[in-house]
Amino acid sequence: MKKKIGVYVCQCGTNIAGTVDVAKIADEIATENEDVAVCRYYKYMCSEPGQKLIRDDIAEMGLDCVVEASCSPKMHEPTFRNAVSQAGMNPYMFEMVNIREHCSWISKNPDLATKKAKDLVKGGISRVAHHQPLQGTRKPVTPAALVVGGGIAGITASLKIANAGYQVYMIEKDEIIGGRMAQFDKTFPTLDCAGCTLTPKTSEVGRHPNVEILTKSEVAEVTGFVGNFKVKVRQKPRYVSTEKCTGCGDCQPVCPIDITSDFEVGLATRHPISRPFPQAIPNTYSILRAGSPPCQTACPAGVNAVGYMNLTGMGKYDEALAVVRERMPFAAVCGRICFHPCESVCKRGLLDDPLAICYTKRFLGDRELARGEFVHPPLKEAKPDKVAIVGAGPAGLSAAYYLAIEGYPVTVFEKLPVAGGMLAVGIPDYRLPRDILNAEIDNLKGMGVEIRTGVAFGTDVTFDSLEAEGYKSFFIATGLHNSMSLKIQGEDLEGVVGGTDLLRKVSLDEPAAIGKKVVIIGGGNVAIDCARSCLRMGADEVIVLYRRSREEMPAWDIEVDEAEHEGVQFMFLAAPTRLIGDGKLSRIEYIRMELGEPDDSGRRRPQPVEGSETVMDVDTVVPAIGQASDPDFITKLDVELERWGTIRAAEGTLATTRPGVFAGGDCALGAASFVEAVAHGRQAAESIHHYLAHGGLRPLTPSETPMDEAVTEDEKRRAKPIPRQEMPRLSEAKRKGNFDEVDLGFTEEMAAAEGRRCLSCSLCCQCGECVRECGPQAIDLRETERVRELEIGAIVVATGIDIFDAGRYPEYGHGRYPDVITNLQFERLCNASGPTGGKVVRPSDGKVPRSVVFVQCVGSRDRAKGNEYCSKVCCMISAKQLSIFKHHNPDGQAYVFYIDNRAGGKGYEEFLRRTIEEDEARYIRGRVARVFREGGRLVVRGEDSLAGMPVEVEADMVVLATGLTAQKDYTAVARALNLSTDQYGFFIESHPKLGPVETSLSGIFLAGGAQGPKDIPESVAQGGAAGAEALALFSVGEVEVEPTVAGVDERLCTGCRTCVELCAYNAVSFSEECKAAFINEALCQGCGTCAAACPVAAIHVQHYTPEQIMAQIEGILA
Amino acid sequence: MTMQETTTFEPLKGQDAPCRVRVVPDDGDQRAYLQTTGYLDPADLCIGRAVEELPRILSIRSPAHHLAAARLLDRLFNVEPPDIAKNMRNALGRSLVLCRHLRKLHLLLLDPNDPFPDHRASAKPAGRRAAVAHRRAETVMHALGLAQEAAAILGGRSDHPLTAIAGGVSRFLKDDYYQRLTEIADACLELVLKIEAFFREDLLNEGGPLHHLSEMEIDPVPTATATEGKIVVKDRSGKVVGDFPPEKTPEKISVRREPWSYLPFASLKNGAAGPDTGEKMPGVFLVGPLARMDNEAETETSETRLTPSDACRAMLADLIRTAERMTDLYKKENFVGPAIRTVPEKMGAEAWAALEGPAGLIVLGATVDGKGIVESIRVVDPIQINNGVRCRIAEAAVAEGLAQNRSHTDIKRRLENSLLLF
Amino acid sequence: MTDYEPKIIAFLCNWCSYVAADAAGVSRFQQAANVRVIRVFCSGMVDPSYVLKAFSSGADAVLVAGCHPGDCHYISGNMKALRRSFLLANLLKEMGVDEGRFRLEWIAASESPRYAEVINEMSESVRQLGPMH
Amino acid sequence: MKPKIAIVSASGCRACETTMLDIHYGVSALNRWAEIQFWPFVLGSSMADLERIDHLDVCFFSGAIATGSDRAMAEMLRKKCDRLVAVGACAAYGGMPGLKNLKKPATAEAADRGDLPEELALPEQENRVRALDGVDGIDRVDAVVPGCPAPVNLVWAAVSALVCGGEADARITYAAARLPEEMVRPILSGLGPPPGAVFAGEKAVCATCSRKKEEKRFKAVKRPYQAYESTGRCLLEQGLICQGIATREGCGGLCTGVGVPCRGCYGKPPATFDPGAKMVSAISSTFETEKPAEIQKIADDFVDMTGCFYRYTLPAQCMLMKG
Repeated sequence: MKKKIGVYVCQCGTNIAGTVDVAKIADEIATENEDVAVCRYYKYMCSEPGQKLIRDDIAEMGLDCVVEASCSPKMHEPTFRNAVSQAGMNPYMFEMVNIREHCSWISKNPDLATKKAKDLVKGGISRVAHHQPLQGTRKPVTPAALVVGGGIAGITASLKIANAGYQVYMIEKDEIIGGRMAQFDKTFPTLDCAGCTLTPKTSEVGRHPNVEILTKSEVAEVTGFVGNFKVKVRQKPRYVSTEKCTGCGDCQPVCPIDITSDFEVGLATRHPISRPFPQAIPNTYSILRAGSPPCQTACPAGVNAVGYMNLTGMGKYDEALAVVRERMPFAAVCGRICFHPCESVCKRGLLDDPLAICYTKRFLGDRELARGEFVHPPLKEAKPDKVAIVGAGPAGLSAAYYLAIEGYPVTVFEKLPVAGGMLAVGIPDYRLPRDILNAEIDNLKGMGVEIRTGVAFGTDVTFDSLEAEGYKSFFIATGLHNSMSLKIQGEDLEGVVGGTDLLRKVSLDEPAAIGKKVVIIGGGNVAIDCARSCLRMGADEVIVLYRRSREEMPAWDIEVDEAEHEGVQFMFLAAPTRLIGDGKLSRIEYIRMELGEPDDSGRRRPQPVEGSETVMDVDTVVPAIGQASDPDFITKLDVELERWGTIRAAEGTLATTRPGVFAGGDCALGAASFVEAVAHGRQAAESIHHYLAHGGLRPLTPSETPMDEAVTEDEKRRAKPIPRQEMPRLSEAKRKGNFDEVDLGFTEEMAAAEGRRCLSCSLCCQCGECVRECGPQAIDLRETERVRELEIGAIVVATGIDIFDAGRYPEYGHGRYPDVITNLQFERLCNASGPTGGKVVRPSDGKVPRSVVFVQCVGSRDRAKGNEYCSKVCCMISAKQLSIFKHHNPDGQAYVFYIDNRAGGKGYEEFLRRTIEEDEARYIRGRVARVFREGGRLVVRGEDSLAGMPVEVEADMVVLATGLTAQKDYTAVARALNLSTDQYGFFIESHPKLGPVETSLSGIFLAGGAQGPKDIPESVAQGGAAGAEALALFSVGEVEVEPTVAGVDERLCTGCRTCVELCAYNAVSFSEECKAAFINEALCQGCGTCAAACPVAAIHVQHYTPEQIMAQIEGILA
Repeated sequence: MTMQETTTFEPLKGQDAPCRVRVVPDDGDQRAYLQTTGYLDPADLCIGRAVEELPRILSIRSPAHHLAAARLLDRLFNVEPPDIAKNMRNALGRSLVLCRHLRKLHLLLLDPNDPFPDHRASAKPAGRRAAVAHRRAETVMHALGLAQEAAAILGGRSDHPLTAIAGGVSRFLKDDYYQRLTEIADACLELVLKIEAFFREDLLNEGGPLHHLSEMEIDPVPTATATEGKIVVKDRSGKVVGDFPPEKTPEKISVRREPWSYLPFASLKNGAAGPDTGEKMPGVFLVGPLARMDNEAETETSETRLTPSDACRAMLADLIRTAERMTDLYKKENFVGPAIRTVPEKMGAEAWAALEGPAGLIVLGATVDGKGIVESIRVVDPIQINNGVRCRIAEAAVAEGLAQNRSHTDIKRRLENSLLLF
Repeated sequence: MTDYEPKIIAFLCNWCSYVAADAAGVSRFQQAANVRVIRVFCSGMVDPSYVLKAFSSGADAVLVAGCHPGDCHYISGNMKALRRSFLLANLLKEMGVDEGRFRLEWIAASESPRYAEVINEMSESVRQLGPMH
Repeated sequence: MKPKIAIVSASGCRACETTMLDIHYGVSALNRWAEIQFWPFVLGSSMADLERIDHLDVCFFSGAIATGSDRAMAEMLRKKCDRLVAVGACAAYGGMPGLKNLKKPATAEAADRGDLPEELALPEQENRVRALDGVDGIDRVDAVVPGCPAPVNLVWAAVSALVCGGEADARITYAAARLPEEMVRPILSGLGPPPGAVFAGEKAVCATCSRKKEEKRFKAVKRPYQAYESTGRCLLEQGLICQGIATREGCGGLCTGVGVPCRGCYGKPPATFDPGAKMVSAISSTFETEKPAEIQKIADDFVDMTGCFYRYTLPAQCMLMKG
């Protein structure tokens, strides 16, 4: 049936009529197609009389649909849709054709433009004939706003919304709100103090009941649509609770770390725990931490090395030992035998040498042992449940220590006559003297831990017998004490002693028949210890046979070097094939090897060389190729085992398959290190405590995110010029024939020196000084990162601006000469709470500058540097700053190199005039070429384009008026909110004139510098406007959702499922019962991807159906 | 019917391609031209297509072309289909023979003025002769229905089959089909014997309505068949004079066009089948049931004359032979095996294949580019080959009709019936 | 050939290239008047059938413009357009449509100068190619 | 009074016409329902007979318009009969003869007449093969029975709907099961199908195809001569180019059931514009990769798309080559 169409062509003053012959189009259209009931043209269709034309025609002629040819639909489509709906026509029976931006404005050739405009109108007419009346759905609006950014724009928007009674969540990246303005001293043109205008606002926001401020947080993800956003916010920890902290500031002076302050723009340093200025909101302190430092991340036990090194540097040895003991109970033992992974990743190592973390820990442990004390955290109140620990090795003892602190009665059962496990029987005395070990073990006994040696678990006691005695939980820490067999002929001959057995015999002073010539098989630490022990037990010749080459040896380099110094010979690429002798070992046959392809562990697999067997006389052979668990003991435990015969223990909780039984250390890990065993002990203790207190397994808390490894400029500045301390050692001669300790240990001065070398790269080193100092106990260093989910109705993006990096103009010398500063740094100089307390002095020598040169447009209006726009505010900033400078020293002289003085605001020009007349500032029109030092003073060479000649000005201080740029992390915000940005990174507003605070996404608004460089009045105005937009949404209470979503025609859909995979919002699913695709309208965004892909065209997006678009194509090309 | 102006016999019933016979005065004499007015050139359809599509494209020329094209693909990819696939293809071929011959016989039996007598509905006595004729047409249609069902089971559908693909057949048969196929084979044999009987006794014999078919005759022509993939040529007397592989076809058989017919003529190059006898169209030869029949020489045919009734008898003999072979081929064990297809690895550049279809010898040759697109195709099939013989039959029928001064419609009927059989 | 004015249909995505087109108009960049714009919500909404419809209805060239990969308002709509463009180009080549007549371009909201340049360059190259049929 | 019908075949392979013969045998005597006035293939009726007939009720027309005589017959039949039915893909969409249009439209090769007497002249070859439906002399056919060849059951549905006025025996219910709702009701009530009705389903072949559909993720093209699973999973999902997703259903997935990919002989589904464009759109949207180089590699493996997507529908539905 024919549709009655009304066509209206707008002249838009001369914008369209200037090139497009609107009259000609109007009457040609009226004559050419018959279903056009009326075709008019008018000067301003979007004006009230224009819209009235349409409304009257609809009423009188009963038009079915209307085509409007004028400007872009993005501008006036809503206007005309309202006009037609007021006249009773469904708004979707309207089609808008853009003949201004796409026709009249882009062409100088009138008839081509007219032809194009007419084609587009014809396209619109044939499209509108296929339009269907549609009704949008109404969805409720969540009456809560999210303001991203706590600057002046964000604060204004938040106050507008909160004062209207709606909930506001303000998200701020820094520790305080206030944004850039907080750093200013005075504001132009009225010279009133920035602080005085800002702080009332920030405190009002601070204590406003409807506003919740989330500092140190950023938007992670936004889903949903206008009025129904779901926002995920990631909040970094402040470590100081905002309720308890009174802001007294006692904690600040005791903090040992000094870092450069971003708030002071590099002019001063601050402590990680600090508050930028007294009136800051939130008024409490907060701690800046870059994340888990590399050394702490690398340490299996997670010992806070940065903490205790800095404390040692300050001479606070007891506190340092307390920090160590949080994660490592046996400081003295660890300081001697740990393989110190922390030192290999220490950032100081990238500058000169890493810190001697391990040896310093030994000094702390030895100092306490020397005093005979044992300081440990107070034992908690005793608990009834008894815990049995099997094996008194490092894992068992560390579990005993931590359980004792928790207050559990602990009994440790040890098969051998001595406690200490591998520490006692695996590591010879010259590395770990027996008395140090026993002292540390006795400390445990002092805590009430009962250690029963000579009791074999499985034979003397079993699970059942101990359960009968009231033991509720068990920890298996039996380690790996058997040495792997060589599996070659003659291994059972007399004179063949296993590696671990030899060390055990030596430690327990049992007779170990060692011949004159000893051959050790293997390349690990056990082999090296056996070799050095045999030398000390009188062997003349000790040869270590290893089947790979030197690089692949698993033993630590320092150990191998020491062995070589002591005379141990090494035979690489050799492996034993036969041990010859009748009853008693006499000769060993070995074969040459060569390295082939790397195996899956990455080490090159050795292959024997045929026919290279050689025979050698030998008295004793010591196979030390790996440790294994005691087979009959492990199998009797009836817990599940891993492939290599170690006990299967769950990651993190260390629970075995038998409830209440936990396992850790070498017996679960396989041959591992002392520090890993201690770490397992602590984890087992936590699991047992949780198991006994609550039952079941403890939840694993995520560890702190590690910081990045690159060395920053700030860290380089903090590196004190102290070389690494050398560990004094016993001379080779004195080592012969005895087991005295080789390393002699650090003195107090050496440890303190090492402590002061630390860069404290994680900023706050969690040393705990501030915790001890804080009266109201407001500081909790255990706080972790949190993600919060918010239901939000409207979002205001007020992320503000950043300052152009003046270093990109090397010719101006910023960073090379200390007296060349940016205008933000000058602002800090004038600020009373700034680094110089408000006195304008030269950063280099603190003298009062007599002549100051301001250089304008640094990083603005400069296409070469990629910032072509004008930053609007720097001319006025320089004018204000030079007048402040004149107040401070009236006889000073200010020069300003400018291109065009931009003073567009209210009272701006008058203020500028005054600086020129009263403050006698000399304005020189021209760009500056170079700033250089000559004869002790800075010289600014530029040109005076009015005089047409170069000019040089001597200056005590140079201030660069750096331009405003978008925030460095704008891409993260853009991606999270799905907003588009221009090439500089400023967010794109929906229309430069009509919608400066709206974006193309309904429900998301912009305010302040995020939308482009502007001054404070404009930011405040935009903040208010954005607030009003949000309030409009909340007051209406519901929002109409566009009906342009996709729908499936069941009659045509064949169920071929092409569409199901395509939807990014998985709004499309295949329903089995009605054998057709199903689209969930709430999720569908109407992008039409599935409609285009549907092979039978069964899916249509309302208002963008194929029928309509085909008709439009036909209309245009007809 | 007078001699002077041209007469046209149009349209001719039951012909595959639309054709007509124009009789033109030729200085006192008459010349009859058999003109084919519409023709689908396979080159238009196949050039530019992917080569593996040939079996389904060429199947519109005749169902047998589907099997010939499948064999062409086997040669191109040089794969040997597994035995059960060969059996399934042969089984389909057998049923296609039945379908084609029974369709021709049914058209032969159609009563010119009442092709669809409806004995059940109309009350008036149809007369004994009409009733008998209808029952005979009924048996032929019954046999044709069964043959079509067999072709549908084996080939996907009876008219444009689908299942023969490169390297074998596209799928196994369902279980209950095997039993159905054996039933069809037995029923077909029984029906075909009955049909052959009443054709021989009632129709083709002395007083029979189709006796007129033996009146017109042409002199015998060489024949050609495809046996075991080679093309065997026999001279007029039926003696084998030579055989050549399909690749040699361009040297042995030439295809040329005449201005007065869209349908090209395929003829043996001179010397291929004995000395040139100087007829109007040299090298005419014959394929089809007649060509196949000689080597068995079951029925008595005078080797001096060639009449449509000989062709009809040859077709009936062919029917019986095929039906017998079907009974032993349509058994479950022939169609059950591990694989129905050997997957081709690499593709050649050119291939030729020959197949003995129901209507006679089909030779296909194709060249392919790197991506497997058909660059050129040569098709030599019964439609083109028998064109020459059919022209001669048409001339003989018109001449005999004029000689005996028969009416226009009478000549037209004989013409149609005789052309139908070649 | 001088008075031959090619007719080019351009499918512009509502969030990026249509905004760029408006901005190009607002900043008065001079563009050839051969391009007729059809606004679609995403370049993924452009069905190859529309491109064929345009060519068969008399268009001499078709341009589909969408957001840069990663910037799509609907997350991956432009990726679907990218996938279709290659196969559609092959189909059009087989049907005798010259290479330069169908183009897929990424034009961000801020790249209005690039939009004008693409329009002018495309109009010129299609003018060289001459009328479609 | 029995309706007068004509059954005619233009250029094509006559398989659709033999289907009519099979109907006669399979169903019941055709002339119980109708009076066959013009059927050259079986009755030998000539063009002169056609001129004599003044009015026909229904004409079943199969075969494409490739020569002058086809066009003349088609125009005359259109004038003389109330309902013109296009039977088979050739009449409906141009069928395989339409592939001839892919070559440059050769001017009608004038046969080298030489001394040929005028009356032996053959009918002119059309420069383009056209479908019956939409050839300029005939604006729109009244009904279409698609398929190559047109299946017996749908032809019988058309015959019983148009000729038997709904009293046909139970067979119609079998055919009706495949036809869309809107067509079956008027047929059963004797009114005959709505004008321009297509005797086939409305969905695509996938609706009735017996193969299992899991997820459409297109990794690489696989040619039918390569190895693929002949039973079970959907052929397109295995990489074969099967046009079942963009072809009207009615055949019940006959080809895919037999393990060979569909080639679209039932024409494009009702709501689409161009089958080739829809195949390109549907398959390429589900390409596995998003890297341009890899997409290009997959796209270049699609060979002879025009010959494959428009095999049976080039003259009627290939919008760019239709001319």
